Amino acid sequence: MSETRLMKGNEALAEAAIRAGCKGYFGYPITPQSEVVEYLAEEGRQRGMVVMQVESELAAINMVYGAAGAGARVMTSSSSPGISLMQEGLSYIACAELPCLIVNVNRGGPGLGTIQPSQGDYFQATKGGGHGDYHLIVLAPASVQEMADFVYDGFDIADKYRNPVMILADGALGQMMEKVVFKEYTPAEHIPPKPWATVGKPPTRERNIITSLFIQPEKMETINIGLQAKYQRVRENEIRYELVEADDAEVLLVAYGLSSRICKKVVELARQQGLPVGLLRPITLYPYPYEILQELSERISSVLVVEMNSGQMVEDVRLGINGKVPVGFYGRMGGVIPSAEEVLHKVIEMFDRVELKHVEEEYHA
Amino acid sequence: MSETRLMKGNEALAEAAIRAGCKGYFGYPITPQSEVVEYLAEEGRQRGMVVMQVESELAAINMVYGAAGAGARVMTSSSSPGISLMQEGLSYIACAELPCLIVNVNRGGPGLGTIQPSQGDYFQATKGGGHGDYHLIVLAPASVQEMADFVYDGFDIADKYRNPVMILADGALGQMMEKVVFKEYTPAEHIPPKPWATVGKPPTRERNIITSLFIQPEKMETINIGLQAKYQRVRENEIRYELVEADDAEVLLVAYGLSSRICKKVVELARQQGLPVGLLRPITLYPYPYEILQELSERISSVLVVEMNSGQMVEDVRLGINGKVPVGFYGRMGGVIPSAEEVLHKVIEMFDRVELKHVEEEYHA
Amino acid sequence: MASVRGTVKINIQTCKGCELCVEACPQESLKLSKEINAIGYHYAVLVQDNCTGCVNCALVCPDAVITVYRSIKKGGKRELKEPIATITHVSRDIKVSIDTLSQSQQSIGRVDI
Amino acid sequence: MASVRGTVKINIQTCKGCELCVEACPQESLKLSKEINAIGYHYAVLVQDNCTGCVNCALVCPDAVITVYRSIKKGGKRELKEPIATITHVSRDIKVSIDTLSQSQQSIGRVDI
Amino acid sequence: MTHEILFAGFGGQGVLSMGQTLAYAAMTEEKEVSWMPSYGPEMRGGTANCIVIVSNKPISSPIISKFDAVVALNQPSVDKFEKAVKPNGVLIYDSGSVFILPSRTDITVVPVASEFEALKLGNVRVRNMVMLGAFLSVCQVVNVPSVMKGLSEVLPQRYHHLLAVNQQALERGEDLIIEAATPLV
Amino acid sequence: MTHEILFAGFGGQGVLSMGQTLAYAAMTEEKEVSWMPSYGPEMRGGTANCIVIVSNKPISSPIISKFDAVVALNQPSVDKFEKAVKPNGVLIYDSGSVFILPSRTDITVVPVASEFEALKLGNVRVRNMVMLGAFLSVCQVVNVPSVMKGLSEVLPQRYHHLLAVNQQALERGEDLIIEAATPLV
Amino acid sequence: MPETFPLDHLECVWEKPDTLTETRFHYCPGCGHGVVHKILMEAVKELGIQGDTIGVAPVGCSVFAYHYMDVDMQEAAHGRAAAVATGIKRVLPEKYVYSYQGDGDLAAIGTAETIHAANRGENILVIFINNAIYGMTGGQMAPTSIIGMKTSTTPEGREIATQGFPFKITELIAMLPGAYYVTRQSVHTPNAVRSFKKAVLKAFQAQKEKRGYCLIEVVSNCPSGWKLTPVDANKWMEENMFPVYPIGDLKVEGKLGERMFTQVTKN
Amino acid sequence: MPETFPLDHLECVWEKPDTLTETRFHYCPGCGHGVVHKILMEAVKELGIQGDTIGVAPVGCSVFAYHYMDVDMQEAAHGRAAAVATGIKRVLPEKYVYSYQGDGDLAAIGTAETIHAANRGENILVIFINNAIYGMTGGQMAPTSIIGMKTSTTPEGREIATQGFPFKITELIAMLPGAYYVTRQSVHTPNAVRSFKKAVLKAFQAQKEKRGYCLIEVVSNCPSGWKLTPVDANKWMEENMFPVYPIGDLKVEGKLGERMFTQVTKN
Ligand SMILES: Cc1ncc(C[n+]2csc(CCOP(=O)(O)OP(=O)(O)O)c2C)c(N)n1
Ligand SMILES: Cc1ncc(C[n+]2csc(CCOP(=O)(O)OP(=O)(O)O)c2C)c(N)n1
Ligand code: SF4
Ligand code: SF4
Ligand code: SF4
Ligand code: SF4
Ligand code: SF4
Ligand code: SF4
Ligand SMILES: [Mg+2]
Ligand SMILES: [Mg+2]
Repeated sequence: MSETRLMKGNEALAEAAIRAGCKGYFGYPITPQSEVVEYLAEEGRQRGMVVMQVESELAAINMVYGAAGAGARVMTSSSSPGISLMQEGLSYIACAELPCLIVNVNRGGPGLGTIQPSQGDYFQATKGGGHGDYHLIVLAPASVQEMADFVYDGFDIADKYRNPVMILADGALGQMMEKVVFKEYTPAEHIPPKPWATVGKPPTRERNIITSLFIQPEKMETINIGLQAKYQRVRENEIRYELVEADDAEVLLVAYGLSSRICKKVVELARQQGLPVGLLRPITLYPYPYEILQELSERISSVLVVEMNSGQMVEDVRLGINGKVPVGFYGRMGGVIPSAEEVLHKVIEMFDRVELKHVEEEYHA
Repeated sequence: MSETRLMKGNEALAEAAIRAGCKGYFGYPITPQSEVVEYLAEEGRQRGMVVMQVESELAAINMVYGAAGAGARVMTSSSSPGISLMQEGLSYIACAELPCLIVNVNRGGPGLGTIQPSQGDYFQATKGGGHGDYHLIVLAPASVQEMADFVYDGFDIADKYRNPVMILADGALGQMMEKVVFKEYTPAEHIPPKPWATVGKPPTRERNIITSLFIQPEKMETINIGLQAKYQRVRENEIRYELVEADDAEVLLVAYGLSSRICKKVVELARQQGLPVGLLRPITLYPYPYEILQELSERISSVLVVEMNSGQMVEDVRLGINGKVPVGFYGRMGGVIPSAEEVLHKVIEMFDRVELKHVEEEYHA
Repeated sequence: MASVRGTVKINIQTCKGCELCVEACPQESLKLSKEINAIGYHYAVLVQDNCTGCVNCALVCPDAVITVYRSIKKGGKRELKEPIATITHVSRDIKVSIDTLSQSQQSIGRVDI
Repeated sequence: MASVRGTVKINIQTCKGCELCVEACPQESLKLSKEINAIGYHYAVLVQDNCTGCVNCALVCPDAVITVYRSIKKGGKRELKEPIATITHVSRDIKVSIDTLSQSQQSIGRVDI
Repeated sequence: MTHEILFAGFGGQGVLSMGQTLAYAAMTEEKEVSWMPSYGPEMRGGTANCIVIVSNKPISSPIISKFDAVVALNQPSVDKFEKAVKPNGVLIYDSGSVFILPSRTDITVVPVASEFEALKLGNVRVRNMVMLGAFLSVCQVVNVPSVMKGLSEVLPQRYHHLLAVNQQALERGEDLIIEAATPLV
Repeated sequence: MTHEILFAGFGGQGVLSMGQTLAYAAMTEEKEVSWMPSYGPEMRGGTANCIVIVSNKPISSPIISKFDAVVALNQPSVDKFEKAVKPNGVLIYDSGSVFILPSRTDITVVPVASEFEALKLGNVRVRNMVMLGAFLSVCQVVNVPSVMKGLSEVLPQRYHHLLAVNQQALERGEDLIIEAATPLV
Repeated sequence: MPETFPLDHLECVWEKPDTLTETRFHYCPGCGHGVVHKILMEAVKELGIQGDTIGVAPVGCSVFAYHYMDVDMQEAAHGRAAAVATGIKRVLPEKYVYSYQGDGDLAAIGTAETIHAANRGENILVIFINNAIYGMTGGQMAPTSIIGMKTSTTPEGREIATQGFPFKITELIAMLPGAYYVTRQSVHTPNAVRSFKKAVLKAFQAQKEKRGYCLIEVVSNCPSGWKLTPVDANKWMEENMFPVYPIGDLKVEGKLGERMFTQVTKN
Repeated sequence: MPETFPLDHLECVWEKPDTLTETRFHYCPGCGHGVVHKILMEAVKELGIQGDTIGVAPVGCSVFAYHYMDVDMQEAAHGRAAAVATGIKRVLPEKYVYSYQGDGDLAAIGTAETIHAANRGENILVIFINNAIYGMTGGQMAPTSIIGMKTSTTPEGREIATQGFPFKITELIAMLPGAYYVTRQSVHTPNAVRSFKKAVLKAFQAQKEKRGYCLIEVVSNCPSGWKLTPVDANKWMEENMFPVYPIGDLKVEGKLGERMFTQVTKN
């Protein structure tokens, strides 16, 4: 089945969902990800999926809850404002430990904002935009190929930990076309049995209950301890990142998703100029690769975080670096994409400074 | 008008809202804050307020948007799941720069959870549970008196910066009774003119528009730069915290809200045993008092953060301390309140350790 | 004794004394006890042996604590048996005042969420 | 020339050539131009001088680009004037093919949000 | 001086308002005070309790786990909170509802027939005031006149005709302790 | 070798599919490729553009601001993107729509009467293919047969009867450059 | 006590169905939720569909329905039960799926999900307990509270001018073509209970036949919220709620009943 | 061109009202949004209430309504216009407040806010543009899309079995006692436009008299979404949409009209 195709990120993601054995999609149109529901409305339905365009994102996420609780591989997708509407539902899903896939094709906010690509929802995705102590597992693709690949991985991880997984992309990754190869994947080999699912109780077992309500605080704390233990396992096993020319780097760029693509270009350009610049690209945003940052902080002399927001992941980088070397930030907001040249400029500045002690945060003005 | 009364935190907050000239309340019942709408339904209505129990939190926050945009001092209140439902609306309000007051009487999550007090919504409140780069200004009361006082302050700050302010309390602060003195406060002296409000356009001015939509990324970035500049002003002017016996402290406790009350007790108990323990109580959670932490980090030998969650504010403390001294964490989750004794135990352990280098995070098991 | 065609068994430990069965019984066979049970309620008891096994009380009982029996009909005809209803725990006056009742109600009930 | 009781002024720079006014005009006074305007549309023009000033075209025009005039009625009676409608920019055939039209439509329109 | 007290019993026995009354009384005497109810899951057999702290300096934590005095109106409360009394503290309980008696010897244990006495006063609902009277007689946290002031705050206007019987109950509670104390002399 | 190209024009002129066709063609030739559209605010007079990168090694950023070649179908695109052409790069534009001519001298500027030629071919819609043909003739990024393969991917099945005229347009575009080049010799 | 009955002479004509668990209801004395639970589960038992039924509990007093109903169940977020039920039903179309919701849950915060599920003709059963109040959170006004009704958020009684009208969502739903069977019942008398049970059986039958959306509203009491004894509460309900929420079928087999015409005429 | 008209002989009988700004509409050629904007603002001008009117724009193609309508305006989140309008109206009860919403905004994501505003009898005017499609996001199915209609999410045409029925929310709202005036209009012919304008005037008059909630549905076109020329779109609309969404008053002065009975009977 593996074949190369040229597709938009949104379409590749949708195609991968069908191939990953996704049984149900529930969503509501929103730019720049409407291609997901449109592709599935045609292809998915023809290939046996339940594909519903429903009355709102609120309804969609709660249908995901119901269908995931009934043991099906299911997903939804949206973009920033729509994801905000799902926050209550996500907190419920996380607490009830239901595996499912949520896709956020991030656009520029806050508010109605713009439809251009952004990374302004990093905090919401990684720290928990909903209430209470929970975590999504967050995968950040940086290519159309990964838009597809992370669907399989996302579903598998979701099932492994019974936890919602979010693919945090952005408008550009959704809209751009690249080559994509769909790998061999037999859903039946990957989807584990779900004895906890509510599929109708046979006389041979107790009834199954999907709930997030534990009225006694002691019980609720036990539930939370269980969740935290799970997150600990996730932190131990699922951290992923990519290093580019980091071995001899003096200045380390840290960026994910689209901005990591731009930073790769920056590394190329800088190396052409003989500047030892490297890149750390976190692939999982939760769990975050703090350790590698700690490790690298022994070797590098400074860090520049590049984001398409006002500085969100930079906090995680600072937590990882823990004061060892200065951490600078360069960001563009509201749907503007930083160019490799402007980042390079910033990097050169860093090399130029005699004292690299403290690089201030800076917003493009 | 100043008089001493014994009241529940929720009631004191509601009474203060009336006195602060709050013109409209829009809310939906939820434990443990329903007393707010109940008190206002009786007292507020009698004293001329618009008090609406509406169909949902979603409707409520958007009514707040409309009414705030029309120039009125308005508020809503809810508890964790209800606040999650407001995330889209909050992002809109923040971007449209509408002053208003949001009260979260935090309960144990995630999901439906429990109704017991919690601080599990710290991230949501301070990092932005909604999409995009925005910030609420977050005040954390620790007494019934502050539940009242922060209403005036909250409204004033909201008006000053045209920014939504959140009071982040917890179930215990909402339910407990303490003495409260209502200060002299003449709303007319505090509420600034709002020439930007949509109150009907006289021929003498251009029409006013309340919006968060700026379709061109360059324009949207300009809006964001404006917001960030405002947040910078907020960080410069509005940081508040309280220090308790911090001068000679070796171990510094950091806690806010109810857990800071418990930590005050811990300081008392520790001092009785001759242990030099102090407390930093952040009052504004956004903007966060990083500087004082940096300052203190020169003097103290370690920090213990105490929260009623799995460790959220501890990240901000680490960012403030920036690796200078070890930062430990003690938390209880899901509505369980840590006792002074168990925290003290933890503190004693810290003194006992010869090496204070690294205190690991620990959840009560 | 009158012809008994039915009887009820009431789980007096879980009865909440709501009195709805008392209201529903066409035979006035049921009353509330003077005593309270472990969960604080004056429970329902059978106070007459005229129960017809009509099931009304069981249908309206919100706590499903009433089981209803009828004489076994053999050959298409009900076989009438000796009375079998037992009036337990009822010594004096049976009806309790609403005042006390509503007080005891407070000890169980809705969960706030 | 027939008695002219009205006329229209069309802002041809902002007309989007939707043709709804053409449809709405009972007098068949309007047609689309062969030429396109700066925003890419074949705009509406008055092609006959029989306009009655009935306002129909203006009412249905989605872009509010039509202004309608009528002869001033003096002393309760309409004073009929010389024709004043000018047919501009129309050289050949006036009707354009839908194919071209729908293409040009793509250059303006909805905003995605 | 700080007094840390817990009132506990079934919902409907008036434990929350007993605590509130004390809190109001203390406030009247210009003391610092906090009242913290257990709120929520009333389903669990309907137990309720509240913590009252009275002090002449600002109160740190309103939530504590050791108490100078525990006032318990039912068996589960005695079972649960006996161990929460500080050494040399006081445990007062309703003798009519408690059969498994407290066993600690390092605290003062005071049984009070509050329900019985309230019934004698013609209204079982004032049992909490009998209890409160007894408590005050043992612990002297506030004066009875302050309590009466507090009561008129706690009681909704429509119940103010009940103030008299409540006062009687309070005084009866105080007296009970004196009576009980007498034979010990 | 990496080719970084921008196609720009009005919405409806087929700029996005021109880029897509090239991308498909490159893929057919087993090159690395990315196609990044400007999406969204079509209201702004309806300008549209897309960036196509073709390379024989993995492509880092799909979003770049300097191009080896810019293909512009209208005046605003020339105005906006002339400065985005790298030194020694190429700017190809539709001569029928552009009146204010590009002024840079450090780049190769190629006017192509694509609309005119397309009209001659009987279908104004193939103007993008004329342009693409001309572009390929100048820049040799891929071969025309690959482009035809690409086209059959891009065009929905129901338009496959138009493949022939598209091929003609492509070839016409290529020829135009040769013709144009001749007098220069 | 069991010993006192010589049970061998008798046949049991009603007992608690074993589709209810042993757990004691947490509901207040006399609360209609218990009766509805009991009958619903009796129907499930009679139809033999316990193993094929999935229930959805709301947020409201019946939030713990899954403690009592011995079928697979999901607890939905406040107002989202219809969406959750839809999610389940769409991936398990052969199972019986029902939601159980209060008036706050269904007719306030859940309005959109409720109406759209009905409009789509989702093949589910919705049990709607209308007690005209928010029982769980302590007696606040519900969208269905009647005019003049005192609640903790309408201390002076609900008034039309500011709080609007009692919301008759059941009438609206009956209007939707996706709704197949819509009825309003009560459970305060033995006959009412019998009628309610028939309605449940009918609705499950319809679901089996894939007829579409079924809604059973139960006009119910809330003795605690209304501050009345259970007996008085039922009386108050008959006198005050039934005129606003008349009992009976609104739509049967996809056809609107007489009642709906009267409704429309009265309006 | 101005010079070509000897204007002094003529009186102007229709011109663009100055309550519209100079900004050119961004709508596609032939789109009904423009007509509705124009007439709405004409009414505001005629009533002389420009200085007392506050509008609420939705998320949908008309998201930029505030670029064109020269009154104070707020841009609401998708579906929340009725809530935003309520917030405004409650604190400024003497002002005229209207919301302007598409079918996705009003009848999908905004269902609950819409219905509850109507049920409360909020004294506002809601203009509801029903073009049976999501114009703004590129032509996906709307709740009001008709059976068989092809959209980008119903490539085979909307089918009842999985996507449900066209949602006639206007009929539902007419049923609510809080709704005072509910009408369905169109703007595709001169007479339709005249009738629509009367409806707007009537609704503002009702708001002045504090009569409660008014809803004007406009069955409208979306040439781009439907992939038809404007002229053909209007034809398609008459032929296919009017049978499902018949034009006319549903409720006038708080009384349901004939039409509603027919609706109910047909159902
Ligand atoms: C998002 C959210 N908002 C509010 C609540 C609080 N809440 C719990 S139940 C309830 C209303 C219950 O009323 P109803 O649905 O009528 O059920 P009843 O208790 O009357 O049976 C509310 C408002 C919540 N849990 N979640
Ligand atoms: C929360 C949220 N969900 C989805 C969207 C994307 N969105 C914008 S407009 C729209 C639908 C527009 O359709 P309609 O209301 O019918 O208006 P029309 O464009 O047809 O006039 C959608 C789904 C959004 N902006 N916000
Ligand atoms: S079965 Fe009938 S007669 Fe017997 S007790 Fe019950 S209601 Fe009365
Ligand atoms: S109806 Fe049931 S719970 Fe109520 S009194 Fe009778 S037996 Fe007890
Ligand atoms: S209706 Fe208006 S926009 Fe359309 S063609 Fe006529 S003048 Fe032009
Ligand atoms: S005013 Fe009437 S007659 Fe004149 S052009 Fe317009 S529609 Fe035709
Ligand atoms: S509060 Fe009302 S609805 Fe809830 S259990 Fe009690 S009586 Fe029933
Ligand atoms: S997409 Fe449709 S509704 Fe939107 S402007 Fe174009 S024609 Fe109008
Ligand atoms: Mg209810
Ligand atoms: Mg629409």
